[in-house]
Amino acid sequence: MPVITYREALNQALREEMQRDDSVFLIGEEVGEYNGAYKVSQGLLHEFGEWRVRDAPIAELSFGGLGVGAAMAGLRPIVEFMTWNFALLAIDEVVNGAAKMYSMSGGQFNVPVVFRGPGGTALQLGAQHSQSPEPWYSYVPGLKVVSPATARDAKGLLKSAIRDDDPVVFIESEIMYNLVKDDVPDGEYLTPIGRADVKRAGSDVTVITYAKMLHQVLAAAERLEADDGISAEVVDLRTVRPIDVNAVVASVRKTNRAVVAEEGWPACNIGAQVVDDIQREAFDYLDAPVARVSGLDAPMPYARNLEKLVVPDADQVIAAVRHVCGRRGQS
Amino acid sequence: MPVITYREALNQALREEMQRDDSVFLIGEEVGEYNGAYKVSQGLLHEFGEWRVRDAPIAELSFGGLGVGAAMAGLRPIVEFMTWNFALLAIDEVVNGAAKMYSMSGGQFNVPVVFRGPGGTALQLGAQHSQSPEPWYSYVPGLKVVSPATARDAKGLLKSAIRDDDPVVFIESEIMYNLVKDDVPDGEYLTPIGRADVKRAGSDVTVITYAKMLHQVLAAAERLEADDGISAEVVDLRTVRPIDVNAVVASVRKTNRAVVAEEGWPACNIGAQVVDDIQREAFDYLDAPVARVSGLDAPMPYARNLEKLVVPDADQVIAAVRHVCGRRGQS
Amino acid sequence: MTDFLGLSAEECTQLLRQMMVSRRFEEKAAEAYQTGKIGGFCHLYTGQEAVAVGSITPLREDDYIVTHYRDHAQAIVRGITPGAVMAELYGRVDGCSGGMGGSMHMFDKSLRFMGGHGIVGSHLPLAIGVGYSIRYREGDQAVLVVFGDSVVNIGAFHESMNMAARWRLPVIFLLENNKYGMGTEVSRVTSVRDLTKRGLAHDRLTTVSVDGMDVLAVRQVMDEALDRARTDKTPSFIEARCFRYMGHSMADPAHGTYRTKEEVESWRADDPILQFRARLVEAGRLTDEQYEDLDREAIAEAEASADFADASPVPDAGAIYRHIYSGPYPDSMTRRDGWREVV
Amino acid sequence: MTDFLGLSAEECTQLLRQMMVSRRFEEKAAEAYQTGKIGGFCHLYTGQEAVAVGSITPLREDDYIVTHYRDHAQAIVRGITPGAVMAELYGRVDGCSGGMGGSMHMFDKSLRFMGGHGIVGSHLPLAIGVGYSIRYREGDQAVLVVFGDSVVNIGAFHESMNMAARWRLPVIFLLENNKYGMGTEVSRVTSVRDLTKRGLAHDRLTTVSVDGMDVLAVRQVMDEALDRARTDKTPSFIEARCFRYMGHSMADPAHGTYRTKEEVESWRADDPILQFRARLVEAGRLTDEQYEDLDREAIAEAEASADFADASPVPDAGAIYRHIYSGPYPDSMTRRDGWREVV
Ligand SMILES: Cc1ncc(C[n+]2csc(CCOP(=O)(O)OP(=O)(O)O)c2C)c(N)n1
Ligand SMILES: Cc1ncc(C[n+]2csc(CCOP(=O)(O)OP(=O)(O)O)c2C)c(N)n1
Ligand SMILES: [Mg+2]
Ligand SMILES: [Mg+2]
Repeated sequence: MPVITYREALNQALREEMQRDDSVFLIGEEVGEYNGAYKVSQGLLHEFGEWRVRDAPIAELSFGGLGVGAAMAGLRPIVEFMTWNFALLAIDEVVNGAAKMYSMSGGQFNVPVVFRGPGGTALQLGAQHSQSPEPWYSYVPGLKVVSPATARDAKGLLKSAIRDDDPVVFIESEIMYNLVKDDVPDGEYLTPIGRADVKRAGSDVTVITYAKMLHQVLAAAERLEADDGISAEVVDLRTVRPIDVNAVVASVRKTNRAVVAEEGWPACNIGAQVVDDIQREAFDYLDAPVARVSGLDAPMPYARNLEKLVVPDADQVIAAVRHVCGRRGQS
Repeated sequence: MPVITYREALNQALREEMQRDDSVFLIGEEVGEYNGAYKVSQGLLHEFGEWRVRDAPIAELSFGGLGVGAAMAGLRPIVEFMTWNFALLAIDEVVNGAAKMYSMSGGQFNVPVVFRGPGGTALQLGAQHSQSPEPWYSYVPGLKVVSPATARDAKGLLKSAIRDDDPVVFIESEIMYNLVKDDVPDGEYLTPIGRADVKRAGSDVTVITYAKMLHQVLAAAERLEADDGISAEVVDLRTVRPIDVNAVVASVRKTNRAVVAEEGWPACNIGAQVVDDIQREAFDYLDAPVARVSGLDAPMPYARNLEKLVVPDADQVIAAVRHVCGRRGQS
Repeated sequence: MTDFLGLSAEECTQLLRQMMVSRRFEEKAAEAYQTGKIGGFCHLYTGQEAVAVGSITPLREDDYIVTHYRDHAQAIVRGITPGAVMAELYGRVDGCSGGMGGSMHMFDKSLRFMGGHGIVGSHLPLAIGVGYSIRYREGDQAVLVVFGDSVVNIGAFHESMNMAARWRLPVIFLLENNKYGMGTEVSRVTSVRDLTKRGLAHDRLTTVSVDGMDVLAVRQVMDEALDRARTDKTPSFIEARCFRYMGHSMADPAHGTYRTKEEVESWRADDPILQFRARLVEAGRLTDEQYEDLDREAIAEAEASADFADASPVPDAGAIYRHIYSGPYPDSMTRRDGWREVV
Repeated sequence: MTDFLGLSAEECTQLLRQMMVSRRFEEKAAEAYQTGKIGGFCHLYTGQEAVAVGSITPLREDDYIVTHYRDHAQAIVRGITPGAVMAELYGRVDGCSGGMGGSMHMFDKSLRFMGGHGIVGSHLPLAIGVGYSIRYREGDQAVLVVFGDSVVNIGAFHESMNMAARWRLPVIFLLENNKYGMGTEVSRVTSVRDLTKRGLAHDRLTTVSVDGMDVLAVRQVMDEALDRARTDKTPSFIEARCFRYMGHSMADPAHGTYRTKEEVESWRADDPILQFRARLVEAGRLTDEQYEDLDREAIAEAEASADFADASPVPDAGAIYRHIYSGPYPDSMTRRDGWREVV
């Protein structure tokens, strides 16, 4: 299997789906002539022309809404937000528009649109450019929220998102575009939305995570095995709405201990929801409270030394796992 | 003590604070000549004139941002959103502007702005006009999020919000404006932001809630006492960011059982965070998993019979309490 | 316009009839609201009928409409039956949105009636999306997007017009300038007296103002706009000067707070229905008896719509989750609040 | 403008000097970026110096500035020391935002320099808020708000101008039209060729276009705009036609992808510093030696700023929570992720 980058995986998914279905088009800032601010759409304008790869003005609200309207008219738009930070300007069209249209119209207008772009922190981009948007969208019925951590999942999930008949919020990562590289099957494949994936099997504790944080968690798991002899099972959610509760619960029922790790702020986030799901469905299996690792509850500072403290890494995962494994079982 | 409505309590708070401090002003749609879409600002234009009570064009993003800019320049703006549904258009100014300015400027520009208006469901307003915005804002460091349930708290908290040196998201309710009436102390008082209030003492189970749902919870508590002999302690959060974790945990450590009830959608919401806080800080005290009551995971249907099913009420609180009280203790 | 834009007497009667049906429908809706059959917000169109009829009747079947929450008349003129509109207001399964939308959210996919939207200005981006899809497929349809005067101050208006003009999207921006956005007279919050000046911010956008009380005048500018949309693919911005007779919604009085009784009455003197009736009578195209017959029919249609609505069942509980996702609803989600049976 | 707007030779030299300091500062910043001293995004101002110097020098001390992320030169011209700006870029405590903001978020409250904002268009609403506060207190200050060409297509631009014009807010909207928003030539996404036409959408707004490579021309239109702001309380919209020599940010090449080397060079031929230098020399107001001295000083200042930044410590961990809320940070929040010690 060829090893490709996360960026290249997304680019392949876009290209393949645009070749397969001529109702698929891409709109966003710099997606065409510039080949994408982060080059995810490299070569697509050249291949598909300007109506299918459209450079938009800086007007997130309205080109976001354009995607919803075009989807109502039967196309399959992919709206690229240069980053999800700017998508806050468009959230009304996502939440009050895309997410509600199908229900509000009594089942007449489903909205097969994909909103995509990088989220989370990159490197010293400061407060306005470093935030994880997942919880905002995961709260909202009508949306699906996907955030893959590997090139393989990125490709398979983006293809699924494009074929999905409902609005999908698809959150990538500036950092992963280049740094994440892994095996991607030859030829066509789809990865199902709504399914978690056990990225590492283990027996002592379940660590639930997604997106960029997966790589910190996997590193932590290796160190825990080596240093502490703790065997951590790593569940990559991949989709954060709907959460694959069954997969999470099955793992926790086996290991009896859990840690949830994510990059975003700590309150009302994905981890809080996972904790709720676990304690509701696996309460009697838990030997310790579920621990959470997250970014600190702070706007992102610019200074590199502070940013390093705010963004969670393998060290905190290790501390949290040690903590939950340090407790004696209750039963 | 005079009994007044929730609306009147807010009106008093606005008037008193505007009289006390001439840097306080109100801006929003219909707040002046029309005396407020829901008459919360009744009489204020007449008393304070147009620079202090400003009718805005329909441009939530920019009059929301105007509030932030005016606060940076030393005023104390109160931005009224006719409803929080429309505030999604302005969320960028709230999140990327108000919430981050103080930190991003290294402590130079704090932003004493209040964003206020009704949230949640009213009666058959349909999908785009019936949603609970609390989780979106509660995720965000830099904000405080307040949502009072009684006239007394509404007045005392709004006054505190106006005097607060940081941005406060203040969420009221169309339904409560008229229907909620209670004793309000004569003369001036402030209710602290960030403190929960035990609205009913009890010993068997803690029900944590806030805003309109409090009244359903109190009704449920009465019925549970009468029908089941279950004594429910009701904790009204009042502030949902920061959550008064100490008060919640203290109550749960006493009752050993907990239910969290709120009106909004079920995922990544306030209740999920409360569950996380409880299980982290009172795990060994819990005799049963924490149960949650919420609105259903659906855009709000217009049809009255369906709306009634989607919005949670006392019946579900009762079912949830019976469920958590039905379990034998573990310890 | 003494030649009635080349329309036959029959066609003119149809225009009149549509205005009359809309009027009687709204009267019936007001009544049903008072008796509690209709809930929520309910924004009536009374007084503005010439705008809906003049702008929607010249559309082809394959053209599109996207509109705001004041949408009953537009739905009916487009061809949704009054019964289906009333049933929607009643929250019943035979409503054009299955009872899920309500007053502000009328939809009919088969008629390319793309809603009924409740967030001011938010449907203009949807409309350019539809316009984009037309150019994408190299069609010659047009999109009519209808909105009120308050929209000229919101960002989406500016952003959407920019894209429509830049990419030559066949979108007709129809501003129903009824002078007020809720209780706010438009000039109190707007930096231009003449709203058409907003069109000057864009090249390739044709802007025109028209008497919105005159159904033929509206129709004429629409014909021209449709021609530009189909041929040049350029957008148009039409201001129709009109007036709503009733309050903003059922909660708002017709006059007394932000506008005077005299102002309402002065507009009523130009009533679009009476005005057009007089013109048709004068031209010998309509008799008083015919008018009375039409009115009886319109009343009967409104009554029948209410009867139809009344007879229609409320949606079953399963409707709550039925159309949130195209696939099955993930059960892990519904397990999160399992205290009531709806699935 | 042979009379140099009545400015003395000394004052003219100051203008030149400020442009030169800005230029040398950006060169130093680019170098420090290459060596990894500066992180994140870094948007240089090289080529646009006449705009910052022409627009900011005529401000009074009690006027306000709100700007976008391309803000180094504006900060320096306003009076933030190059050292404090460079220390901010280095993420150090002596940075003008304490190292918390970075390149895009320069602030100085004492100089009424209200940031440095990173979301395109989002600072225009802030600026009208500041303008509102001035009218509120019946002051005669003005607000200068600076933004790029991409902003003419975003909603906040339209909404903010509407309110500024409607309420007569003393706001000067300064558009730095450097022809490109990132890799997009403005006309590719804009429905008007002449961006000043956007001003036609508002009454009571004075719109003017100026050569942004000519510091005196910019200063002159600013003087007029300031006069209107102070006297009539009316807003102005100024388009300064200019060019950035460098890529959009450090990641973007100066030319080759979306613009040609020739285009960059043709603008460099009009360089604001060389142009003004030549004029001063021609008028006998400056000698070549003086210019060389100024340049040596500018280089020295840039070097010193880097030394200053280098010597400044990084913020302590406590800075993370120190200025999120004015009061103490609620400990219930920090308990939620207690795996590292920062409080
Ligand atoms: C973004 C947004 N802000 C506020 C509202 C509340 N609101 C509903 S209708 C309306 C006035 C609209 O007036 P106009 O556009 O002139 O239309 P008309 O009602 O006159 O037909 C307002 C402010 C809303 N629905 N959406
Ligand atoms: C709302 C928003 N969308 C997109 C971006 C990404 N972005 C940063 S700068 C920029 C281009 C801005 O160009 P212009 O306004 O012309 O200013 P210039 O960089 O030329 O000074 C873009 C698209 C952003 N910061 N904010
Ligand atoms: Mg109106
Ligand atoms: Mg530019």
